[in-house]
Amino acid sequence: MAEAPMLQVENLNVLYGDFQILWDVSMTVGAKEVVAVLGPNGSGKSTVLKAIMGLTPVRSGKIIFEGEDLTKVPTHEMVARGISMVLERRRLFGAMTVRENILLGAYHRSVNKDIASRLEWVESLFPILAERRDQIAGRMSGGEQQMVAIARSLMSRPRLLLMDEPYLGLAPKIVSQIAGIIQRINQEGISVVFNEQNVHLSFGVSHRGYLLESGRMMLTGTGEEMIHSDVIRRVYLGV
Amino acid sequence: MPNVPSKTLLRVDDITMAFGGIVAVANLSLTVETGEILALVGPNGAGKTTTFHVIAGVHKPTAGRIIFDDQDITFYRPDGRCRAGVARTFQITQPFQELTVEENVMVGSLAYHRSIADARKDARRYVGMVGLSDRANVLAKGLSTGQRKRLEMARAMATRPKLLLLDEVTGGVDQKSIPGLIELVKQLRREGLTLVIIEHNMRVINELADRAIFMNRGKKMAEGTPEDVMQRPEVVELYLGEEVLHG
Amino acid sequence: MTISLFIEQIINGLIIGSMYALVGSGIALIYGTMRVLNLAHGEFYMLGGYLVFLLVVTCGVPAYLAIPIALLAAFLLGALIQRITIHYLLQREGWAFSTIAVTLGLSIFLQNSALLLFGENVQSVPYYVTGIVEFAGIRIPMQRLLILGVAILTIAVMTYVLKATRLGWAIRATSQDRDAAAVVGIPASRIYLITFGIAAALGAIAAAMMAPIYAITPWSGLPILFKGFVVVILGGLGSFPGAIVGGLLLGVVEAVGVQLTSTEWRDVIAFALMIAVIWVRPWGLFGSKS
Amino acid sequence: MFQPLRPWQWLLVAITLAALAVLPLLSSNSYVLHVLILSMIFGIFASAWNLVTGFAGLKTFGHHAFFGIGAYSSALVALHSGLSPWLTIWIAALIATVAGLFIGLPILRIRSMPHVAIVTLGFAEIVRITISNLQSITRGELGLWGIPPFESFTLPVLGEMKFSPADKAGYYYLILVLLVFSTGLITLLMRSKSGLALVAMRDAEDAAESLGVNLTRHKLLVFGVSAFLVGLAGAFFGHYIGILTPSAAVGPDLMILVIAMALVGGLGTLSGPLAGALVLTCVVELLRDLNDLRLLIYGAIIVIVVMFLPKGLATLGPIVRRRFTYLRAPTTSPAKHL
Amino acid sequence: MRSRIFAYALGAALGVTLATTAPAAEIAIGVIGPLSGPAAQSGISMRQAYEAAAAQVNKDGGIKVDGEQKTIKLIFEDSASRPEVGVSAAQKLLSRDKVDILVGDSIASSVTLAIMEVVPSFGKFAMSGQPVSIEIAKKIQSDPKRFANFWKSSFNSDAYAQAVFASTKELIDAGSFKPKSKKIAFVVEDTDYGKSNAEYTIPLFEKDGWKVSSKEVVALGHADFYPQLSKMRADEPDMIVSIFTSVNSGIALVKQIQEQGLKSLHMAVYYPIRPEFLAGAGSAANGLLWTPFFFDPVNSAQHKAFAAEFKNLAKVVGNGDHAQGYCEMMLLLNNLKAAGTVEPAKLSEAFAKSDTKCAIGRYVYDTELHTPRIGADYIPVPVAQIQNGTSFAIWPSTVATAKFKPAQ
Repeated sequence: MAEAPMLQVENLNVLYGDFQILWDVSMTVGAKEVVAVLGPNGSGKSTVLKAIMGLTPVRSGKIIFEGEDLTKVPTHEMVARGISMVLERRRLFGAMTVRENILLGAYHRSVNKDIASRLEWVESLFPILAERRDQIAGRMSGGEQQMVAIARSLMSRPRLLLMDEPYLGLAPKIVSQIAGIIQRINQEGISVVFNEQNVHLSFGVSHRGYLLESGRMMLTGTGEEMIHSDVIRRVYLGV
Repeated sequence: MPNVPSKTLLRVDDITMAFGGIVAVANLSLTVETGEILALVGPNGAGKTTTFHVIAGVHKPTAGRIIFDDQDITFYRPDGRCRAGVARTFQITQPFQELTVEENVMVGSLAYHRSIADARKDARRYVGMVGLSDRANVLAKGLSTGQRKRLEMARAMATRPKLLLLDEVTGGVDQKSIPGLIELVKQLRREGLTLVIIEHNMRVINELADRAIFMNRGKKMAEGTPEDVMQRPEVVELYLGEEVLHG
Repeated sequence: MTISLFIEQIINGLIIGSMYALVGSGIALIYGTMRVLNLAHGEFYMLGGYLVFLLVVTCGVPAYLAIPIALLAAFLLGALIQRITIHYLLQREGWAFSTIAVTLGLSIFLQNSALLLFGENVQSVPYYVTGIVEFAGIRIPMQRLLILGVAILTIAVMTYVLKATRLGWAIRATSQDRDAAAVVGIPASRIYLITFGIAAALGAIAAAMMAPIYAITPWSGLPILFKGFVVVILGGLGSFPGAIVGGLLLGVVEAVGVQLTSTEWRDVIAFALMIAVIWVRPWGLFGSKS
Repeated sequence: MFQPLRPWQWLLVAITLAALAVLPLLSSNSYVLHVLILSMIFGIFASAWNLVTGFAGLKTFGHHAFFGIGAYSSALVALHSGLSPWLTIWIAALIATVAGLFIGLPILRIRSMPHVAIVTLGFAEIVRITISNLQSITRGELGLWGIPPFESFTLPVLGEMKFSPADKAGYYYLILVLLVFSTGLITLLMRSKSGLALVAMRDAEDAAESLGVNLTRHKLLVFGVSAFLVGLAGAFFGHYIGILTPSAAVGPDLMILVIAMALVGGLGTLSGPLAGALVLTCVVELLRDLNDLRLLIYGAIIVIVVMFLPKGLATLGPIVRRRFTYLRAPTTSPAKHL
Repeated sequence: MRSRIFAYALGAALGVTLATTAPAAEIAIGVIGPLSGPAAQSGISMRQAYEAAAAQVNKDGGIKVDGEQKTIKLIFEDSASRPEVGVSAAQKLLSRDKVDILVGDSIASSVTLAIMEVVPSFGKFAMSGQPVSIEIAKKIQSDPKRFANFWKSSFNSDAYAQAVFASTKELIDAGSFKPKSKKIAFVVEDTDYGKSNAEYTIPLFEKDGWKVSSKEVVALGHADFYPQLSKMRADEPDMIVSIFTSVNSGIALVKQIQEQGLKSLHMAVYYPIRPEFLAGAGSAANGLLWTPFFFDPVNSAQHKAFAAEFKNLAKVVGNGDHAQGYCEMMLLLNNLKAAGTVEPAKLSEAFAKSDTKCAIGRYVYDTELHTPRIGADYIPVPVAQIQNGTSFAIWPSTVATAKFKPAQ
């Protein structure tokens, strides 16, 4: 590789109390790349994303983004560094309106300017949200909520977007819609890391993937390389 | 279990579990035969944990019945189910932090024994069985995750259950400890126990389970031996996708 | 009993209830954002009262200047207390009990600090405005109308802040989902600090307005704290609008209760109502179950 | 706690008891006895509160209601029925138990700690105001006086047990017996299967229930026992002080005092609340001349203990013990037990 | 470590007890009163007054007791108006400080009743200060032997009731107050003082055909009377009786009565005695009747003289509490002089025979109740009316300095 990748995760170990979730996990994400984190449930996919974002304390290891060590940076400073995240199961501010939720995405001082143009950009990606702006977010359907969550995370114009289980609990039609959105976001020059259990779904939009099993990195490669690997069958199906 | 005549120990009869408007489990039926190990498998949000909780008595099902050992236990609270013979462990272990390992197990033993001295003697046996004898007098908060898993099994075993529900035996445990835990579960089965397990590690399931039920979106999708279930096209597709199947 | 006197009682109940609402909404804000039950909340009220007394009576500062100064001081005190105690406890296991215990200790400490500083004399502040409004047999002094006016203004300002300002959004977002708030760049610990300060200031507003008609003593925080608790239980613990409605309701129930029985049973009525509500609807009369 | 006592522990208990028993023979100074009697009353109260809060994990703030109910019941029954206080204190304790079960029931339904705290506080306020308002029976804030004292009697070795303010030996021994009774009852309960179940319930409620622990029954049991003991302490208090007022016997100050004692001594330990009661009662009496500063220091103690000694004085115990263990038996590594 | 802390605490508690006993040339008088808590203001006034009286006697060379000239030493302990605190204080004074005489409580009746449980068994003489509760006298009466050496220095609470009732009756008889429906309302404080005074006043009026339209008990220091007053506007009572120890409540009540436009005759008990009352209530207080008007340094020459003397002794401006406290301590010291000993029985004898004049009246005892007599010839309990911002005695006629003026 000619230059250092955008995001480097090195030997991450994460524990909840005594319960070790991640064991020496390393990965990289390049500029304008879409990377999928794969693995059966309980393999620690979400924890990888949460650890990058600082939502889960890291016992050891390093997280380097654009040359800066972010391991100790608190979560609420991450948007200022250019990283944003869509949490698992949307996690909207359910009692607030769609517009309020989206605008909160530009809360941080470092991104709290040109709000109108940011909003315009985000609403151009999700026209339906402009129509629903005054609706209470908690009362929307799952797919719409996911769009609000993504819209919220884009308001800070991140260079890297982390998406925790973006397809979880959504109807198949909505899943393909969200996949389309991930591609759109990538076309805007934003790197995306997302996790998903289903291998096929993951490689629908990603350039590269990482496979986790029980908190350990088992495999990495392009979709083509990984799909034909025996490792993946063994991890998922036990054969 | 060749020399035990097959008998249905647990019958879950058409249960539905709804939380508010969200249906987590829909019209699920399953049976567990005496002496077998049944695994519940499936992706995130499939309803495995909810099913598990309904059997353990944490949730009362919105509809349906649960027959255990010929009793209707649908409306028993967890302590009542314990007395009926259902024991469980927890995904995120729940040790009694300020009690020693031995005392933790005694809480289980007291479901069976009246006197504290008997319970202590009994507990010591189970502590030994799960291989924690050298830590018997350590406070539970001082245990590693693998040890806590063992502790929970000892505690559950001490209630003399007929059915043991194991939630993620190997979750969060370091690689070295997994074979030991698998061996322990096998040993429990040898003692004549019936088990229902939730487990994410497929290799563990293949090694342990006689039968697996694959769930997705609150419904049963496939049932059979683990190898069989995991070969089913609909399961493979769910995990790996269509192309893999044909390509 | 004539209709007009009954209406007058209801209005009186609403006026006192509006003050309960301010105290209760402070408790609700603190609980809503950081899940801490603040037993020292009555002391914010008490200290607010003394601040106003010191400024208005001792230093002769006009009330319209004194009250904002008192608010600011209460805000800073609240924030300071949060920073040196609650802030650390929230990072510990078992914080739910230790925060209750520490606020209990703080309450006694502040009460007795006030006793040392101000003595046990019962103090009060002269009316800010005089005169009486009379219509259809209903007599209400201007001072009480002023209280109602200030309460309405405060509630309006708070509603505006919560609904339409950056800070308010941050408070609401943090109380709904701390992680999601952190992800969009809201620093929870600073929001906690500010919320505590705002809650203290709300208590101080109530104290400033009540100072002319209620006594200020080192112990005047305790009864108002109990009232605040009843209010938040009625409205649903942690809900700001719930606390407003709960406060007004409590004021009216008390007024009617005094009318029907006698003053000595007023607090029993309030507490019995609270226990009944907990029994039937633990999430409050106006809160939602989840 | 569930291990059998070691010989040195038995010895310590025996020495403490012997020292307490001999004390009145050494010093007939009634003021010292008075302070110790108060310590023991609060010791019973604090350890009974600790039973509910520290051991069973139900954080209640309204136990002063049971103290007041016990105090007033015993005083009123003795006054009006002519029954001996030797009997009425037990009747009162039973009345307090009934009240405890009454308020214990709604608490079972609530898992939220703040709700429990508020409900119990509110219940105690209702009790206080009611006692204060039922003037024709309780004489309200004026105080219920004329409460019969315990009848004196003669013991073979110790001589006549008098129950008078100047000769407090009788009161002293009686409360000592009650303290031993209460501590014994709590110890027995905690060392029984129920005790194990209670601690289990506190540490992990779901797990305890899954192991066959009936939560409802155990919560009611501790609430009942605790209310019984607090009621008993209250009943003794009434006959000892000779006058009851609602603010003194049911006031929130009383609860604050007891919470401080339990916190200082260490929640969830058997000896902590007793130690806390002794230390704080003595401190209060020593600080008598400081008047207003007294409660200020109390508040500060609570804050400091919660912030820096989350387990009370008991926090200091292991530190000392570890050092000794280390000095005496360097072969066993103390780190192993962490 | 833990046991070391115990050892220290216990040791300290024990150690102090061995330290102090009064030197032979002093008579130690222990005084218990509220120096903290809600009644501290009055308690501190009492302390100043007691000290002034003791200083006066010591200046004159003390008292000859058992043939030896001794000075008076006062040891004060706080009761915080709480019985159990008072009991501890009494324990300490009697067994640690070994006082010769106990005075207490200086203010609270409930504390006095509690102290009475302690003192007799120590065999010391004791006297209560301002507490007026008739319960104290009843208690003495209930066991004359046990309380032979316990004396009240204040009259009984029914004295206020008598004054309120008798003065009202006199106003009616004179035709200057014409009740329409004979309805009377009470607003009283939730203290022993407020409740017991109401308890004694109500039957007197009821026996005379009055009806109590409402009795509202409010918390100490309560200051929002709107719900109560609205209720009274509906009932239209002819007369309102208010009883508070908290001046703040009193000020608030008279102001709010004016705001609400209530026309009932208003009789206040106790609180107008505090000098802050008139300053706080201003013109709203005009026309108010109140009792007990013991101390009138404006219109009474005798009281004017006392005020000057007291100012000199205590360096504070004297008020009604001071006058009472000074007289009580003087009464005790005079009787001590007369008895010539601290022996309780002798002192009690002196009390039974006492006939001392002081600023607030003449102390002569009801020897059965151990209580000073009241009335025009003994201690008058005058009723005053506030006219143009000044209190004038209007009842009984022997001390009256003005006539009742009906409200305009």
